[in-house]
Amino acid sequence: MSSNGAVRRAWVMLAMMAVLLLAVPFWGMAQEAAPAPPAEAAAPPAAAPAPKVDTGDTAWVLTSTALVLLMTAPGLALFYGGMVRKKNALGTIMHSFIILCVVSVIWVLWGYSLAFGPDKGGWIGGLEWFGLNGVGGDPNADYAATIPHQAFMIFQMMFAVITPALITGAFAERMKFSALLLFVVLWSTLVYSPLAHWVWAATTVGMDKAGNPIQQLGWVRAMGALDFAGGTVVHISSGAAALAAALVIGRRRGFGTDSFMPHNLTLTVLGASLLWFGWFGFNAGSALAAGGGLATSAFVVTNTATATAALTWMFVEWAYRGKPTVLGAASGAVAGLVAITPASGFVGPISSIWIGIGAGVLCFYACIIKGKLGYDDALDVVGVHGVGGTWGALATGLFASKAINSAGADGLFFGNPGQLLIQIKAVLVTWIFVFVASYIILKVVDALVGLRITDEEEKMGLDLAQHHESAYN
Amino acid sequence: MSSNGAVRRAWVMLAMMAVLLLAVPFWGMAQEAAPAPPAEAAAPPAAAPAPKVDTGDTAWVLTSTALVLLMTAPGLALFYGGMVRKKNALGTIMHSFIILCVVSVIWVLWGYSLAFGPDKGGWIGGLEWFGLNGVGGDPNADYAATIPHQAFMIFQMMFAVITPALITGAFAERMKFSALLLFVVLWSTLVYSPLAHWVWAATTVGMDKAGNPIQQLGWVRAMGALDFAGGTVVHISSGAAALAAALVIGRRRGFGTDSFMPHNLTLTVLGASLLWFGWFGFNAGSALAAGGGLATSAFVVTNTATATAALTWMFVEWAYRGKPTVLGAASGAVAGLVAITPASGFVGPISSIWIGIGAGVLCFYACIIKGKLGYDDALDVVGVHGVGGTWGALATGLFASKAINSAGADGLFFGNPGQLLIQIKAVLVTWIFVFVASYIILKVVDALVGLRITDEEEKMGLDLAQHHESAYN
Amino acid sequence: MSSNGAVRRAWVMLAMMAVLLLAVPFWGMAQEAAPAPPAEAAAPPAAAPAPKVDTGDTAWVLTSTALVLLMTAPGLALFYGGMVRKKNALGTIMHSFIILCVVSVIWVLWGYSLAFGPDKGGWIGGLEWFGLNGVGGDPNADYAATIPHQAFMIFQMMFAVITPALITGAFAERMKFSALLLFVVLWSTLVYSPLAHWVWAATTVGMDKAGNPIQQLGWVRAMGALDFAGGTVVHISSGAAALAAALVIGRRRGFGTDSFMPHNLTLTVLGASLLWFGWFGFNAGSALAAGGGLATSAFVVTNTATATAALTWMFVEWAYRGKPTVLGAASGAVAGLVAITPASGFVGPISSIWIGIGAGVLCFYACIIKGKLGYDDALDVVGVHGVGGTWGALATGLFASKAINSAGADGLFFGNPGQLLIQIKAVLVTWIFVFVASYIILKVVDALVGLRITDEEEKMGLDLAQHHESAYN
Amino acid sequence: MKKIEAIIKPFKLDEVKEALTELGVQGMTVTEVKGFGRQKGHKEVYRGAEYVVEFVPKVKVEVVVADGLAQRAVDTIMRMAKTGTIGDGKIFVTPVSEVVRIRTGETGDGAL
Amino acid sequence: MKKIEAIIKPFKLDEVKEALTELGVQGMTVTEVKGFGRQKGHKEVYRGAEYVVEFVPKVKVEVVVADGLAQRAVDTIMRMAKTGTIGDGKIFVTPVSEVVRIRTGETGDGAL
Amino acid sequence: MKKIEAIIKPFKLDEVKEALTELGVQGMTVTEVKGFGRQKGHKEVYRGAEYVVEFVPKVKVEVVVADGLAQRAVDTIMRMAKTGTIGDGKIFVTPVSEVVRIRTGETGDGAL
Ligand SMILES: Nc1ncnc2c1ncn2[C@@H]1O[C@H](COP(=O)(O)OP(=O)(O)O)[C@@H](O)[C@H]1O
Ligand SMILES: Nc1ncnc2c1ncn2[C@@H]1O[C@H](COP(=O)(O)OP(=O)(O)O)[C@@H](O)[C@H]1O
Ligand SMILES: Nc1ncnc2c1ncn2[C@@H]1O[C@H](COP(=O)(O)OP(=O)(O)O)[C@@H](O)[C@H]1O
Repeated sequence: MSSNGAVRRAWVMLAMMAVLLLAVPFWGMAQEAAPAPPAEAAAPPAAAPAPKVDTGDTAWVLTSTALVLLMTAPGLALFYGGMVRKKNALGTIMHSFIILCVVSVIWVLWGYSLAFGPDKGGWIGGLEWFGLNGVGGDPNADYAATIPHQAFMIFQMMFAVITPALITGAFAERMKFSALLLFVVLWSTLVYSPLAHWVWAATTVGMDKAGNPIQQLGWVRAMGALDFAGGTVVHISSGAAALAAALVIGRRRGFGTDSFMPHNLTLTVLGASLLWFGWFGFNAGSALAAGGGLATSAFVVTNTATATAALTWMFVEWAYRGKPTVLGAASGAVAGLVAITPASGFVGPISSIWIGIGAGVLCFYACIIKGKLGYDDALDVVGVHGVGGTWGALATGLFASKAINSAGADGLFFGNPGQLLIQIKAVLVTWIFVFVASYIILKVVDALVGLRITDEEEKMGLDLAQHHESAYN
Repeated sequence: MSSNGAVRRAWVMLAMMAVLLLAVPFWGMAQEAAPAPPAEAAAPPAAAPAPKVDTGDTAWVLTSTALVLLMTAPGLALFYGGMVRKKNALGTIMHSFIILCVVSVIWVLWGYSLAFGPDKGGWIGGLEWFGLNGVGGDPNADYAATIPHQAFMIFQMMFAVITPALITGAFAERMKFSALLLFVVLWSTLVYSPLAHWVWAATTVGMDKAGNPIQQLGWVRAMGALDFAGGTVVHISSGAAALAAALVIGRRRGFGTDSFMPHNLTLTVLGASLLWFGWFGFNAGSALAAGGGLATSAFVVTNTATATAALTWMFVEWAYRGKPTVLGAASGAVAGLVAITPASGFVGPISSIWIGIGAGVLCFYACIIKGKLGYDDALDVVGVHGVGGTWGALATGLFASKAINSAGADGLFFGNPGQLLIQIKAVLVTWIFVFVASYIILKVVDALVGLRITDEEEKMGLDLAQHHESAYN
Repeated sequence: MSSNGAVRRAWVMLAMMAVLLLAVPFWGMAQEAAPAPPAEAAAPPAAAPAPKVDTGDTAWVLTSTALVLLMTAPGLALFYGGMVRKKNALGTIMHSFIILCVVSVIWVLWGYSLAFGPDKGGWIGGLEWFGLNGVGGDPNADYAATIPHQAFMIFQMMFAVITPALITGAFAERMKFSALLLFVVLWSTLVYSPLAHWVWAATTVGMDKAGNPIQQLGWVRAMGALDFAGGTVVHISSGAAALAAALVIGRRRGFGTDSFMPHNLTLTVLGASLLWFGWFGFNAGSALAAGGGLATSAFVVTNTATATAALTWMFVEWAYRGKPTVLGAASGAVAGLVAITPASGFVGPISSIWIGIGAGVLCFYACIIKGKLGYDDALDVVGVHGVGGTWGALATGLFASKAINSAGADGLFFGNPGQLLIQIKAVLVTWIFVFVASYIILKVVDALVGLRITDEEEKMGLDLAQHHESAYN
Repeated sequence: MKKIEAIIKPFKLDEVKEALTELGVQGMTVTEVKGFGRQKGHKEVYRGAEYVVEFVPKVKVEVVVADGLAQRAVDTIMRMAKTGTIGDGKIFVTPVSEVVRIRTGETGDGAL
Repeated sequence: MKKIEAIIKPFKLDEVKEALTELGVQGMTVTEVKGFGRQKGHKEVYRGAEYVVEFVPKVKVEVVVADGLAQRAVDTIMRMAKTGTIGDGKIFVTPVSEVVRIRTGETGDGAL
Repeated sequence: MKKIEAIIKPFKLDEVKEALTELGVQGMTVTEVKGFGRQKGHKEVYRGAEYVVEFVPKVKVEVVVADGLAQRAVDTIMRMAKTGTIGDGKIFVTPVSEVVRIRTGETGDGAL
């Protein structure tokens, strides 16, 4: 089924991955023997009161981490897997599943260090935390003062996992598996980690006279952009990469003539429901603490925006097409979850209703318009995550209120138009950087191993062609 | 497919919903700007020591809330969705999913305020908390002194969500979607919120000389009825509404001649298992705190009763029909979960075994007897939730023990026959109120938009007729 | 379909089970009335400071318990259910589901007491805690000082549940249902409880002069064997029992000629993903506390080993067969989860990468070799749990480090070769004891009710033959 | 012998089967098929895009009968499967040159 | 040419296929069908209610062969599909007037 | 009348259907089948073990036409279903002795 050339290329891939995987563990196991791990390096200077782990906060963040893992597999895996044709069901599910595996390893080795490690000029983290060197059981107060540093690290891992998994919807039903692996390694390292650094990183570099830490921040964060749980880093970035992917890989065979109807919408609704469930970890977990009311507030607005967006999409489609669809309601829910993400720690429940309505309307029309533009973003990553994430980031600039989170800022509707401008800047930066970088990476991967399966394989389906399996027998 | 009249009615619905949805958000966003939210209004008078949020309790209640959401979608959605015929799979799943959305919005706007807001004579809450006005991050000690008030609110939301979702089993495979939406809005507002108020509401209205709060209680609660996690409010009420629904909407086409075999029992078992998992949030979460042993005790008896009921149903069916069925075991588990619900905070593990045995036997025979009575409660909501909930409420009057929960009461078997009488009263009140009110609401909805799809649509199935979709392609 | 003899035997079974179920509840409900439950009996002597329940720790352990329940049903149920042929789907799912029910009851009645109750010479616990007598809301410091004793009990229950459920993969597609029930009752009582006692039990029997408790330990634990979350007790033991089962019950009809292709791999991936999700409860929950960093550390290494093992299996299969399979990745993930289990509280992230690589390679080849040995371990319980668990137990002796857990020990790579020897001893003890005991139990069950369905039933499938149901209609 | 192949609406299957049994037909074979004809299919919507699915689910009933029974079998099917609306389906009759019962090796009418 | 249609028990398919291949048959087409006949169906239970499902899963094998091969093909199928118990199925033989191989346009025996 | 049975590659169905419709064919019936022939099947891997699945998914199109239309229908199918690679499938033509439209009771060519 696969030509010799393909086999050879697969072997190159295999070897490459193996090296990536094996090169490093030799390194770094040493530290696991040291009785006092060098965590101090990362800890805030001694003058500050040593941060203490809180059991409730840790319980909540670990629970949240597990919930966000669930979002990728089985959540997203089934949400996407149900929407493709039967012959591509397993291959599509595999995308999410294997990305979970690949990024889990990358993140422990170098991804976390690049993203959150000691800041280098606001652009990138250093490799000081390679292999979790110095990332241990004590809190890192720069990020979360009441949970183990490793808890923060693994919570963030799940965000790094789901972002490339979201992109896979754009090139569903035609991506070569080896190309996917290579793409993920590169994209995670060269796009996700830097972007996360810009938006979220903080490194204490000294102490001012009052004894408060002086922090160096990622440059977008330093601008004052608000992104509570990843509207730019996760959603706009997956949407922008998806646009690049849809353009570079091209349309599916039979686009415009064949029926691409979803093969199993019960799986899709199951996936969407698990996404909703897991998203409580995503958003309310981003408070990084259970107490203080912020996690609860984020939980409430997440649920409210999601429900509103699902209803909105449904009603708009009902008016537009004459029937309310189940996939529409599920898609609307996901759109609402996306849109509330950056705002979830900054807005109140009534604002979240508005954000949900906006998400439902905008993402619905984005999916309709796609049909007219002619690119084949198979599962609407651009329409849902790109557009929804952009709306959410902007809406944060509209609806944010210090009454909800005093560490945040007020938005336009609460008297501070400047915040909206900052949000617009952050949105533009993300779209441009991610689109360009993803485009280049995809072209490189295409040149190295070929992005796309052959015509014959596409007819056969990913499952048989790429995996020698079929989903149903 | 749909006549012009139907289209027109759909538009009326659509407009109505839109107004409901949009009328209010304009209102009330103001409060989100106030630096100090008016939460004090709801807080207990200043003399009492300010209740403090506990991180562990909050982590547990937020986790529980997410678990209870999971019960409705995908839990109940799949449990029911697997039991209908293939052509109705999506439509049935949609019922649960969309009710989650509708009630989520209603609850934030007015549902919570009506149910738990400042008491008006024991009958209903006021609209003071409309749009969560005054429901913020500080605890409301009337309900839960160690978690944010919003955490209590959203935990309760999930109960308000699942109750109407349970009812949908009664009119499965023939309900018009627009009618469902209207029914849910009315039922949630006019039945659920008042009933929840009667059974659970408490409002501190002053302080006695010793400095203890004087509370006004919902009238059923004032009677002394015990309902830890919703045996009356959730299960009897959904069972009674289901009976009304089965009678008003009538039997399915082909009842008695066609085969109504479940189209996918793996989905049903998946749903039942998720219900079991989520129910730990439902029952153990109802302790509203992780510490103190009550959550743990509720967790243990929930699991024990469920397991026992599943085994009991299985063995009874084995004896009755010659084979133990998988659907029987799953149904028995749900029956056990239902029955232990009101008792879960008041009984010990051995009592929970008895409650489970009772649930297994009674609910099995209730389902058998239904076949003889001739009404078409398609997925046995009356048999499982109505009968199981009634048994649970009565069993609470038998097995409750102050040794388990000193804030509860002793039941008949622990020397207090009076409790059983109170429980009987609460059961009767619930059955009568809910049955009558639901009957009226259903008749009204029928008059307004028509409850039932046409014969032609019923042959075609909900999926194509109501949603222009099919579950499997 | 079933001969009279079979019917009669079924009735014997039924009666037996009923007696088991009913004999005891009469007993023991008394204690639920005692105002002060005799929990003191189990509490550590008064001199020690009374242990206090921590809300965060309790929240985490209850959450973990729910997660581990999810592993059995729907996790394992679907993982296995998807791998069998369509006609056996429900019957296979039922195995896990009903074992959850049976062991839940057994554990409350006598299982927990035998496993963790007051030690009798290091071999078994006494029946003092029968029916949870004395197991209440106060902590038992021998096991977990900051959570209710019942919380520890029910967390352990979920381990007792999943272990026999894992075994069912070995005799999938041909086991008689009544025989399964009988086997589980015997195996849980006679194999699981003793083994758990040997490896984990501790009973405070006095106080030394310094005021520290003197504990009597299970004999394997006393040897110094490390098993954080059940590598021997759960995985080696299910693997050894599976080997016995595959040998005693014999091969499936058509072994070697018919196709046994999985009927629904989306279910299998869903199940594997839920196993991964739930396993965070299994491993990180085994810290029995959220604070202190141990839960977090276990969480991190669990995720890392799993991801690595999935990738490793996939790459090895890719090299061996020319394609990376989805089932391979999912199987690898489970192998990684298994292997990291005993080590999860003792090793660091880099070590966990090595453990994952070992698991992926060893378990893959174990499954290949099985094909050559000719026994029919249908779903590779030996290859994945037996081999993976053995590797994990040995790897604990290689990679354990006191830098990670000061209460543990150093392994070979951290300068302590002795630990590896102890681990080898523990592994051998488990394999031998479980294999022999399981073999005998299976022979006894075979003699009593017959292990295997008839040829005709096997052709028809478990679903119709044993349950009069079909999964899909 | 004749093979009668009837393409009918799925929910009519039970009635057709019963009527044929009463007529003395001892066996039949049923296949799920998709039909294309005058009866227009249905519309499906996928993320706001509309598709027309032209194929309608039908059931094919195949029954081989002795020549003498053929006409009555056709009439029976026609009567039971008829709803009077478009899409009721078609009946095709074809000659069968030989029939064998696998179990016994009987051939001809006796094998039916 | 003749079309041989055999309704057989599903688990006999592999044996039938192999035997036909040995006989020199180069292709065949297989359909999953439901059979109704002397073999009674099975009982299913749904929440305590009992249903009898009269249709039994069968497999239909269709093979078109040159006239000279027909009898041997029928015999082969009969031999391989036989278990001797009720429900073994039936074989129907019908005339085929023309065969075309789509790929090449060949017709007649050469197209088989 | 003639029954034309074509076993084709599934993704060719839409083109075949459209071409037949243009030819004036008003109805057809489609079945999912599995084919066995020169086209080799595919390999599947299950936990490291390799299986060869010899059956290839195909679609069977059945269309009954008046005698006069038969040849053109066969030609049309052949043209549209052809990819030129192995596995394109076969067309079988068999005589039909009677056709009935269930809805109206019409028979013969008028029933098509
Ligand atoms: N010429 C034909 N050849 C094969 N099948 C046909 C033919 N015409 C109709 N059918 C089958 O009969 C079904 C009903 O035909 P249709 O034209 O929709 O309704 P009616 O028979 O009432 O005119 C179709 O769905 C198709 O399966
Ligand atoms: N007259 C018939 N026409 C079409 N199919 C038939 C006919 N009689 C039997 N069959 C098919 O043959 C199968 C076996 O027939 P059955 O009567 O159960 O057993 P046996 O052939 O051993 O007597 C049936 O399930 C049905 O699919
Ligand atoms: N003798 C036959 N009888 C019935 N069906 C056949 C026969 N020969 C081929 N077929 C069907 O035609 C399909 C294509 O045949 P194949 O030999 O693979 O390719 P080609 O027709 O291009 O030589 C097969 O999959 C099978 O479904």
